[in-house]
Formats: sequence, C-alpha cells, structure tokens
Amino acid sequence: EEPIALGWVGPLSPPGNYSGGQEMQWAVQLGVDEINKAGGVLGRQLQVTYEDTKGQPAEGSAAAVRLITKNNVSAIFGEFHSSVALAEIEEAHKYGVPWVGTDVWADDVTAKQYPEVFRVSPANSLVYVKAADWTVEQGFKNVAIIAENTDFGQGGAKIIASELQAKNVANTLVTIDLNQQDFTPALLRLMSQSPRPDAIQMVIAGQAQYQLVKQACQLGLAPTAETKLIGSSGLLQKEVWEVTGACAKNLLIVNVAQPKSQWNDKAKAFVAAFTERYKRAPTGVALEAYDTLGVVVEGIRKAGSADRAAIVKALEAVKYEGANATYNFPATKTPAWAFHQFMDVPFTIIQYTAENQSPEEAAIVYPKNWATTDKILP
Amino acid sequence: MSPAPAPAEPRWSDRPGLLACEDLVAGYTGDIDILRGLSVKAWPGRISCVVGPNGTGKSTLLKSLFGFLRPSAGRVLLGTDDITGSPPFRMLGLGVAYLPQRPSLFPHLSVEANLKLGLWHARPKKPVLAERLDSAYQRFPVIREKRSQPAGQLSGGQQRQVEIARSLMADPSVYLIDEPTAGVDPQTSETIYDIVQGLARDLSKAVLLVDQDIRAALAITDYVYVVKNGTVFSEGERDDFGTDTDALVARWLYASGE
Amino acid sequence: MARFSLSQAVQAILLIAALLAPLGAGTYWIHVGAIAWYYALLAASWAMLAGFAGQFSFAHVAFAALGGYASALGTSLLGLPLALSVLLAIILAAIAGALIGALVLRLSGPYLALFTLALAEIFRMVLVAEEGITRGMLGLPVPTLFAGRSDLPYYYLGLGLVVAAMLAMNGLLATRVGLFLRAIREDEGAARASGIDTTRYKILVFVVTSMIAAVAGIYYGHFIGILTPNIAILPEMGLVIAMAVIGGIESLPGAVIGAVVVFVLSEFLRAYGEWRFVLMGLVLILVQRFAQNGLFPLIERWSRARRTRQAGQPAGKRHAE
Amino acid sequence: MPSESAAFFSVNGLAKHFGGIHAVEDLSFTLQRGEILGLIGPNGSGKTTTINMVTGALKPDGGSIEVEGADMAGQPAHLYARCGIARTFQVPRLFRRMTVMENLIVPALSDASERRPTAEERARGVLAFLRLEHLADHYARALSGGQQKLLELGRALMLRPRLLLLDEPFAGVHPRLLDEIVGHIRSLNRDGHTIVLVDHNLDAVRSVVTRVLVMARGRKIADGAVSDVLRNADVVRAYTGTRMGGP
Amino acid sequence: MSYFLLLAVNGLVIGLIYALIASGLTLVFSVLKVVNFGHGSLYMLGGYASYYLITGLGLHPLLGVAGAMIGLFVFGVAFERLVIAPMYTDKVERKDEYAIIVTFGLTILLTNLGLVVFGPFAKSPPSFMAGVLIAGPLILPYDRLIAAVVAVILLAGLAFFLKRTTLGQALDAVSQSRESAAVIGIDPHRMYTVAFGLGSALAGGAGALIAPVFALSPSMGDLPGVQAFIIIVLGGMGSVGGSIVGGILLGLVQSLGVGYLPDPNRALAYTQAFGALLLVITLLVRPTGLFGRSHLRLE
Ligand SMILES: Nc1ncnc2c1ncn2[C@@H]1O[C@H](COP(=O)(O)OP(=O)(O)OP(=O)(O)O)[C@@H](O)[C@H]1O
Ligand SMILES: Nc1ncnc2c1ncn2[C@@H]1O[C@H](COP(=O)(O)OP(=O)(O)OP(=O)(O)O)[C@@H](O)[C@H]1O
Ligand SMILES: [Mg+2]
Ligand SMILES: [Mg+2]
Repeated sequence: EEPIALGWVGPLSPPGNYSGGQEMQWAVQLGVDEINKAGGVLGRQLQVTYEDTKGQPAEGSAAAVRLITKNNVSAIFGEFHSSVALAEIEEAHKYGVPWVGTDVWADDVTAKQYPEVFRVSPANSLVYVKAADWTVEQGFKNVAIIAENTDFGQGGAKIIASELQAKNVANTLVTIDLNQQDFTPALLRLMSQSPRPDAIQMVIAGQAQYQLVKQACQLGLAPTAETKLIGSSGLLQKEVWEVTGACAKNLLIVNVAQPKSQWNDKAKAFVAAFTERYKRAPTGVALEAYDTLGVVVEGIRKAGSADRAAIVKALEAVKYEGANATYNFPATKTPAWAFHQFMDVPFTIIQYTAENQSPEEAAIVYPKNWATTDKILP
Repeated sequence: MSPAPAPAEPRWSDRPGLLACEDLVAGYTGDIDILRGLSVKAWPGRISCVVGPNGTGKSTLLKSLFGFLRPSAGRVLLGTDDITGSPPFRMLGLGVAYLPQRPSLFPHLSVEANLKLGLWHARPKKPVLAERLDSAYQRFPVIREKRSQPAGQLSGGQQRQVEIARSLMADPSVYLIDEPTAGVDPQTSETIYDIVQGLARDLSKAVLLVDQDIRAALAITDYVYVVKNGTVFSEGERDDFGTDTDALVARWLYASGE
Repeated sequence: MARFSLSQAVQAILLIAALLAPLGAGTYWIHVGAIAWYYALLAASWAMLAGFAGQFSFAHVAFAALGGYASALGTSLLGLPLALSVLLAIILAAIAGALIGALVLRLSGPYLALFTLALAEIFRMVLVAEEGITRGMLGLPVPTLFAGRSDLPYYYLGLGLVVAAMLAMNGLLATRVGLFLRAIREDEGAARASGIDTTRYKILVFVVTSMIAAVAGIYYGHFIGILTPNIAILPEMGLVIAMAVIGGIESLPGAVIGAVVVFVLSEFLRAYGEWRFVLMGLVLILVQRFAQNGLFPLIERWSRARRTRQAGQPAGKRHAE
Repeated sequence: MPSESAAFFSVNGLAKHFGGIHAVEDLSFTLQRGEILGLIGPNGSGKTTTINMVTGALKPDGGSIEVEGADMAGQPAHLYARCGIARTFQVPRLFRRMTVMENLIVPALSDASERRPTAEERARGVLAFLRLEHLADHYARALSGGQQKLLELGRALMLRPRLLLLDEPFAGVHPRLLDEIVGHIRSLNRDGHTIVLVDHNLDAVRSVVTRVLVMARGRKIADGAVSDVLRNADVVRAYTGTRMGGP
Repeated sequence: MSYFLLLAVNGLVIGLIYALIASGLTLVFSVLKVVNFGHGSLYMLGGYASYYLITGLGLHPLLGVAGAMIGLFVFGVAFERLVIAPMYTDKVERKDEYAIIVTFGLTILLTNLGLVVFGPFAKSPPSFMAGVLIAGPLILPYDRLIAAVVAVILLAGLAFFLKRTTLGQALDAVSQSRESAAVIGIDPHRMYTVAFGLGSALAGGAGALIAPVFALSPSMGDLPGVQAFIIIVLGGMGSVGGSIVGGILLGLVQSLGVGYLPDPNRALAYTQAFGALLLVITLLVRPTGLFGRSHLRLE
C-alpha cells in the first residue's frame, strides 16, 4: 500500500518570515513521525513534501502546482503569509485540492469562500477585535499601534484601529519595514507626543518586534508605569530574553494558544516532544501547525480515502480535538471571512512577570476565566 | 653591465645585449602571430631604435619584452638570465622601465603624485624623492607649475611630458620607450631627445627606442632595426650608413614603406 | 559583427523546441515555463538596455512592477476594460522610461546604476506604504485571463510575447539605431562628434525596454493572480542581471536562454529543500569559476572562431591594449 | 588658395577657464571658405580646448562662434557635426568594441538620408586610402597606436565635412603614410574643404598650410603667412625653438 | 530642542555604522570595478562570527569584533583568490559583468547557508557594556556609543591607510588604471585581493559592531546592503571621506525624517525612501556624488 502524499507550504527563507516557518515545519515533521510510527492513516504511511514559499506569491503558486500535479498530494496545508496563501488557494481551487491554512490571518483567505479552503488560524477580525476590546476595557485612553508592513500587520492594525475608533479611543497607527532594525526615531516621536500613549500595541510577527521592545525600554518609554507595551506571539520565542535582556519584563503578549492550565494531554505530550527534539519550547504557531496536520489527517480518516473531493467533504463535517483546541469549520457565509473559519480560537493575553520567564509561567491577564491575575504590572 | 661603448670590434650585433630577445613569437589571439620570430638587442650605453610602418608590431614587441604579452615562442634575456613571461609589475624591480605608447597616467592623481608613483616600487626615502622630483621639474618646467593639478586635466603634450618624467624617476638599467615625442612641441621634443641621448651616453643605460619621428630618432641612434610584418626586415649600425641622413632615411623609408 | 549572436538556424530550432516542449513536459513544468517567460522578457530587454546601450539600469524590475500594478489598478480601481488598462499601463511605462532616460542623461556607470536603484527602491516603498491603493504586502489580486486549470494558454502567451519582443528589439537593433546605441556605449563624446543625437537615442532605448518590462509585469500579474511589492526587490533585479549576463549580455537570444536555464535550474533545485538556494548560489559561482565565459562556452567558442577570423578578439587583459 | 567668398567661419573673443586656468583667452580668427589654417603652439597653449569649443564638445565661457553668420556657441556637439564641422581627437576616441567598418559608418549614417550600402562603399574607399582595408572587421581596440590615429581621421572624413579640424593627425604616423595624408589634405582643400590643422610636426604643417595661427598660454600671439610667422621672434622663443625655427 | 538632539545623535550613530559598511563596499568597487552584491551577507557573516567567538570562545565582545574582522579578511582573501582572481585571465571578456554574478551567487549562498547553519531564530551576543548613557536630554545606549566610537576609529584608520601608506597609494593607483599600475611595478591582482579582503573585513566589522546593538538574523544584511550602495554613490565612488559623509547624512535624514514628517505613519513607512530620495536629488545636482571624482579621460 503506497503512502498518502500531503503537501506543506511555508516560508523558510527570506524575504519570507523564515523563523515562523521553521517552527511550523518542525511541528509538522514531529506530527508526521508520530502518526507514521503509530501505523499511519487508513493503514497507509504519510509522506509530506515540504515547500519553501519564501513569502513570494509566485513561489507559492508554483509550489502548489508542483505539489498538486507532480507529488499528486491529497491535501495542502501550512503557510504563514496571507499574500502567498491567496496565490496558493487559486491553484487549490482550480484543482479541487483541500487547502488548510495554519497561520494566515488576512480575512480574504476564507472570505473568497472557496469550498477547498479551511483555516485553523484566527482571522484578523477574530482576534484583534478581542484584543482591541481588551485594551478598551483596560481603560487605555491613547493607544499607539505599530504594525509591520505585511498582510498580517496591516490587516491586524486596521481592525484594532477601527475598533478603537468605534469605541472612540484615541490612537495613532504607524507601519514599519521588517528589514529595518532601528526604530529609535519612531519611538522618540511617540515619546514626544503629549500625552504619551499609555499603551503601544505591536502587530508584528517578525523579529523587528524584539528591536522595538529593546529600544522602547532603552529610551525608558515602555513598558513603564505610564506606557504599557503589548506584542504578538513572536515574542513567545525564548530569544526575546537573549535579544532584549531585562526589557521584556512586564511585556504583554497576545497569544493564540491555551494557557498551560488548560492544556490537554495532547498539548502536554506535544510540548514535551517538541522541546525534547528541537531543544526549544514550541510557541502558538507550532501548536497551530501541529493541529493543522491533525485536522487534515482527521479529514482523511473521516473520508476513508485519500481522495481530494472526499477529504473536502469530510473536513466540512470534521470535529477534531487537537492540542490547542477542538476544531470545526462552519459553512456560515456571513461575515464572509467566517466561511470554513475555525471560530473559537483560544486567545489569551499574558504578561512576563520575571526575567527569562517562559510563556507558560507568565501571568495570564485575559480572558477572565483563565486569568491568573487581575492587575497588570507595573 | 659593461660601461660605455668600446671600439667597434667585434661587431655590436654579435655582442650580448643587456636586454635581448631571440626569435620572439607573440600575438594577442591564439592563432594570429603579430611578432614572427623577432630578435633585437639593447646594449648598455647605446640606443637601439626600432622603426617601421604602422601596425608592424613595434609596440607589441615592447609589450612582450615588458611582460604584458606572453610570447608563444622565443626567449627574453636580461643580462644572462631568462625572464621570458615574467609579469610586467616585476620588470621595474628587475631594472627595466617602460614608456607605453598609450597614455598611462593616473588621471585623478595630481601630477606630483603621479611622479612619486614612478618610484613606488623602491619605497624611496623623502630626500631621495624630493631630489628626483626637483630634477624632473628642472627638465620640464611646464609640469612644475601644474604639479598640484590632476594629471587628467593636463593637455596631451603636457601629459606626455609627465609620463616621461615619471619613467625617469626610477633608476633602471634598461629603457623601453615607445614614441616619446608624439604630441610634444618641438622645443620640448629636443629636450626629450637630449635626455634620451644622455641616458645612454652619460648614464650608460641600455635604450630601446620605438619612434615614427625617424629623422629625429636617427640623429641619436646607434643601432637600427627596421621591422616589417613582425620580423626584422633589415638592421645595422647607424654609422655603417655614412653621414647622409636623408639618404638613409630615404633608404629605410623605402624599406619599410609598403 | 564582433559581438556574438546565435545564428538564425539555432534560434529557429530553439523556438520550435519551446513550441513543442509542453507536449513532453507535465503540467508543472508548463507552469514553470510560463514563469520563465516573464524572466526571459526582463533579461532580454535588460540586455538591450545594458549590453547594447551601456545603460546599466537597476530599475528594470521596478518597471515590471509598474506595468503590473498599473494595469491591475486600471481594471480594479478605475474599472477600465482589461485591454484599455493594459494599453494605459504600457504607455505609462513608456512615459516613465522616457523620464528616467532624461534624468540619467548626465549620469554614467555606477552613478547611473545606483540612481536607478534608488528610484526603484522608492517606487517599491510607495507600493508597500500606499496600501490604501496597492494593498501593500497584502498583495493586489489580479484577475486571471483564461478560464480552466491548464497553464498552457499562459505558456503560449508568454512565449508569444517573448518572440514578439525579440523581433521588435532585434528589428530595432538591426537598423542604424543598434549601431548608434553601441557607439554611445563605447564613447558618448565621440558619438556626438559623429553627429549622433545621443540624448534622443538614450531616451529611446529606455522607453522601448521599459515598455517590454512593463508587458512582462502585466503578463506575470495576470498569471500569478496576485502582485506584491516583492517583485521589485533587489535580489530579483540581481537574478535578472545574472540571467542576462550568463546568457551573454550582448546577445538577446542568449539572455532568453540564460533566463530559462537559470530559472529552470532553480526549480530543479527545489528537490534539495533548505539547501536549494545554497546550491543555487554555489552553481552561479562555479559556473563563472569554471565556465568563465558564461554558460555557453560553445556559443563563445563558436563566436571566437568568427572573431579570430577577424582577429578582432581583444587581448583580454586591458593592459595589453 | 582662400576663395573670395565672405567669412565662412569666424570666432570672436572666445574664452575658456578651468578653475583658475585660462586655457583660452580672447581668441578671435576667421576662416574663408576653402582656407587651410595651421594652428600651432606649445603644449598646453589651448589648441585642443579651442577645437573642443568650436565643435561643441566644450561650452565656451565667452565669445561667439559664427558659421556663415549664425552664432552656434553653446549648441550641442552633434549639431556642429550635422552642419559639416568634423574633428579628430588628439588621443583617439574610437568605438573600441566596434569594428573598424562600423566605426566609419556611424558618422555617415548619422545623416538620415545616407543608406548603409553607400556608407560602406565610401568607408571602403577611406580604408583603402588609410591602408586599413585588411582590418575592416577588426575591433577598433585591436588597432595599433598609429592605426587608431588613422581611423580617427577616417571617421572625421566620413562626415563629408565642410570644415575639418585635425588635432595632431600626424603624431605617431609613419613618414611614408604621413606624406600621403598631407597629399590627401591638400586635395581635400583643393575640393573646397576648409581645414584647421593642429600639429607639432612643423615640416608637415608647413608643407600643407598657407597661414598659421600661433597660440601661447591661451592667447593668439601671431597669425599670418607661414614664412613670416615662423620667422617671428616671439614664435621662435615661445614655440619652434632653434632647431626647427626659420624657413 | 532635546527632541531634535536625540534624533540627531541617533542618526549620527547609525550613520557611522552605515559609513563603515559603505567604506568597504566603495573600496571593493573602486579597485575591482565589481558591484559587490555579497557585501550585505559579509556584514551578516561578521555579526555571526563575533557572536560565536564571544559565546563560544568566551572572548571579550570587542575582541570578538576584532576576531570577526580578521576572519572576514581571511574569507575575503580566499574568496577573491579562489573565485574572482581566476576570471581576470586573458581568456575572459567582460570580467566585471561576470564578477557581478559571482557576488550575486555569493549573497544567495551565504544568506541561505546562514539559515541552515546559524538557524532562523534571532541571536544576540552580550553587550559591549550594558546600560544606557543618560546625560541631560541625551539618551544613548552604551552599545551604540561604543559601536560608533569604534566605527570612527576604523574609518580614520582606513582613511590614513589609503592616503599615507604605500599599499594604500597602490590601491588608489590600481583603482584608476590597472595597466598603468603594472607599468610602475604594482601587481594589480594582489591589490584586488587586498581590496576584497579589506572590504570584507570592514563589512564584517560593521556586522560585529551592530550585533549587540540590534540582533543577528541570516537576512540582516539585505537592507544595509542596499543602504551601502546608496551611500557610496551619495558620497561619491571610491572616496572613503565620501562614504563617511554619505553615511552620516543618510543616518541623519532618516532619523530626522521619521521624527518630523507630518504624517507619522508615512514618516516611518518611508524611512528607507528618504536616503534614496536624497541620492536621487544629489545626483541630479552633482552627477558624480558629493565628493566623487568627476570623470577624467586621458587626453
Ligand atoms: N590589443 C590588441 N588586440 C589585438 N590585436 C592587436 C592589439 N594591439 C595591436 N594589435 C595588432 O597588432 C599589430 C601590431 O600592433 P602594434 O601596436 O605593435 O603596431 P606598431 O608597430 O606599434 O604600430 P604603430 O607604429 O602604429 O604604433 C597591429 O596590426 C594590430 O592590428
Ligand atoms: N579639463 C580641464 N581641467 C583643467 N584644466 C584643463 C582641462 N583641460 C585642459 N586644461 C588646461 O588648459 C590648457 C590648454 O590645454 P589644451 O589641451 O588646449 O592644450 P593644447 O594646446 O592642446 O596642448 P597640446 O599641444 O599638449 O595638446 C592646459 O594648460 C591644460 O592644463
Ligand atoms: Mg605602436
Ligand atoms: Mg592638444
């Protein structure tokens, strides 16, 4: 019995966000090995072909076509950049191949409502609305939003901005280039505002975020009593301590993973295995990637075959408990982006309360039901 | 290195030259030879002159002697040792100076900097440098007043003067000179020919002179090679042809004109 | 003719090969081929700009971006019919080309190269920053041209564009213009002294090549279905240059071959995963290290045979001149 | 022999400064159609600069350049060439990576009315006269020093010039060929071409021109019939020196 | 006022690092006439070299910088000898264009090799000196201060080397005419090697200096690579003084631009564009950059 061919896509080299991509790929490799060791799916082994899409749409579509026509894959999953995803799903749609997105946040990906396209990761509208609401709750009066100039950043930032607008909270939106490393002038500018922003929300996946944290803290801008600093999941990687030193203390982070307290056995096992194999703790992205594979495999199981159309059908009905959440993909058509979008993505906001803290130990400040503390430092 | 010229016995052509090449074959492309077995010599204290129509290989000869072109056959001898194919940047160190036909200054460097570079290989001490510079300015007053200007801003003839002055900065034993006075005004040419003559007569340098100003060249030459199509068409002592310059110019012109 | 060019026969054979290739190649390689045509268009037109006219421009991929974005926005933003917005995009590129051509009149060598690089970077940043219009890095969706899943139509469209562009450029170069462009490359002052209105021809070559680059960008956008500012990053420009030079910067067909070979090579290397681009770089270096006169020593040798018959072969080392 | 026609080309108060250097200062002269003028002077006296200005290669800092009454000062170089003013460069500036033939037809074809075959026909004629036929297909950079000067001359001739300015055409040219070029210049002149000849080979200059203009340090110091001028004490002191002085 | 001061100082400091990168590039360009696409990745390599020297061998951070420069010099020399030099044989035409491919290949190679070897995650060596200098209105992290000071020292040293030493003069000579240099006894090929080695060392030094200030990643060289190109032309090809001024100018323009442009969002989004714009304008006014040598031909 020949193996079942699957295709993974994601950025592994510049100009793509290769560090995120790498973590995703590792998680998938781990999952695949587990499944195959356990006898595979439908008694067949899994064979995943990994394609580096460099964050370039052309690479993405080429990779998709290659996977579909040469490797003859039953499904494609992964990806980190929405712009690339948008190119890939065109091919997936053309050939009727199931495509499951791991960490692409732009609403458009699902908004196209292609039957083959499913999304494990949150859509910008899903998470950042919540994030914005939280900032409002915290009673911030004057929020600065710093977004990277990518699909992810600009998408997220827009949503926060409009949400704040709606709740009429003053806010400034600035966009940064990911290759850039010195943000001191921009931060100085925020500093010179009066009143100073009382919260800075970073919508940045790339490592530029580390520089912002470091430089904001060196300037004594944030995180401080009068200005909180809120970042995205990239800051969960342990390098944050190596690069920013003490500066990451009191940092707030929007996380799309469950807090340790909520981990199921799958999650615990995965984190353990991942840390063991790659000598570093997995972040939310890794969990999402791991679960994406799970979702796809579950689809194949339900379909009872590796037939593409069958898998698509199966995925619509799938209810799969992964490490991070229990996934299903409703076919609701409004709002447009909700189609085949996994809705109740676990979403927390945590705060490092001590140096060299791991995300698991960090305090949870949102949501209420998981919160380990009700006041944020300092 | 033998000193000033000795009596005409035995014939100079049989004496070993300080710089000599034997049956040199060289070209720019693999399959076309420009030099087809050429042999010339330069003796200490004498001026050997190479004349011939345009495009016969005079400059090519100097290039191959100086190492810019690697001969495909034949040898280049400096004194007794074979220096065939040794790279050009070694030559000045070996005591061979070269004045190319094409301009060879550093256009952005000042005239003075250009002159100093003439001694670059010797890593000279300041006083030496100053003294050489001064004598250069003595010889060519024009370039003294221009010494702080970029060489590329000089007129054609002025640049030629700087090049000559530069090649005189060092103190080699052999000079390869290609068209020294092309584009130089009459008075300065006179000076230059006097200098070249002085190199041989007073400093007993070996000089290999390529020139189209045949009349002027012959006036100071000791030995003449007429080159045609990459081979020596005829050669001989300047004096063997008596004193009637016009006659022998005519002869060589006839010989080397097509 | 001292510079080498492929004989008509060879070109004809290659063209037939390109026409028949899809029969043998699978869907995927057709897709690859279709993208390769984009690079072929860029490499060839850049070879004309840099190789013939000596205008070493780094803004070429930016013109592809200009074309692609202009036509896409024309349809999506202004709601123009496709044909019209394509036309407008090309005209826009022509004007921009003329403008740059005029701006760089006094520049030469590295200054020209980096001036154009700067302009290209500025343009790219506009594409990124003005996301209100261009959708920035989110990417600008472009409607596809042909229904159905097959890429064949694109493949042949691309091939057609390449052939057309080659005919146009070679046609132009065959006239006195080609001669003048090379004269300008060799010595602008002398060209002027020979009665050539250098300004006119420098602008002309920028216009022509920019239009072709724009066409390439338009084709690319419609094929991939989405445009991002990343098509104009420096590495892309470097890739185009590498393709043109490997193919022989003074031979348009050579540049096309260079483009196809390099791009197809990079696709082959996909199989090596993370080592793909490591090997890519290594190959580029080794090619130059060992096949020193470019990927086509055959063509070179063949042309050298011609040249040496004319003994025009220069002595390599500059100082041998 | 200068024809009786009115001044065909006249320069007035021409000046060029490079920083502090007055390369050319208040230079004026006129040329009758068909006249042939020797322009001589020590190195750096401003000859090449003058040629550069009257061919549009350099913008004058002052003065006028009139061709048949029309002031052309400040016009771009190619317009001078188009209206029949051709020049050679002192140090050959050839199209080095183009063949000798191509070098010649470029100027010819810059005249839109000229067709390639006819241009090549003329070019072959020029090559034959310059003894370069066998090199027609060589890269120009593959020519010897002298051959490059010859090609430089040939390129100027291909413009069918009415006014031909030669900057040291004889330097580095074999005497035999030199005589022939002298002969050719004479015949060009006989056909009514106006010629300005710059060279340091006085014997050659003498044998062609009837009138010489001597420059020194950017200024005109003498202008007149060869025999008188070359006897002029200033000229002897400034330029010719003793050896070649006198008639 | 203090706002301006802060922006200016920051721009100055960053500018000096830029200048250091650029000076290496301009050296390689003016001597070899090669547009070195690989310069940015050499900068990256230098950063990692110092990182491993410091964390691996436990060297003092500044020694790490020195080590990185030595390492990169050796690398540059080896690369020039093995790959570039062989192209300068009589057989090869259009060397300069071909050399571009080599450097382009080099940058692809190094960046992706970096990904494989150093891994995709950010790294950062220990500070030269932890903490921030706060003097009156001035806020300046010591790392940046030290990086800037070292950069100044290196640049001064380079300028002296090029102007005053025989080797420096030889480099300048070769940069103007390969053949004429040989006539006066300079070996052009040796100078190519020296120039490429030095250029690499300078790039590496810059990378090593920046490492503790920012962080290391395999693609960290992409942007500085482009910036360096802009600077050397801004200052004028082949002029070290030019790259210094160019670098500082660029740093200032970017810093002040971001600080003062009305629309804060655009101000930041266009940070990179300011330098480019500055270059465009400069070249329109002065076609050979600020201190570039206007083109002279021998005549
Ligand atoms: N760089 C080169 N490449 C190819 N061929 C060359 C090159 N330089 C010279 N030649 C050829 O070699 C022949 C001899 O050239 P060379 O310069 O030696 O002549 P020459 O005797 O110096 O003539 P002249 O008196 O005009 O300087 C010429 O016919 C020329 O065509
Ligand atoms: N680009 C320049 N910058 C500065 N000075 C210049 C420039 N070009 C020429 N000069 C100066 O102008 C003067 C005249 O130069 P020009 O070339 O006209 O002399 P020339 O009469 O042609 O001399 P030659 O007989 O040597 O060719 C010289 O002193 C020269 O130094
Ligand atoms: Mg010669
Ligand atoms: Mg002159």
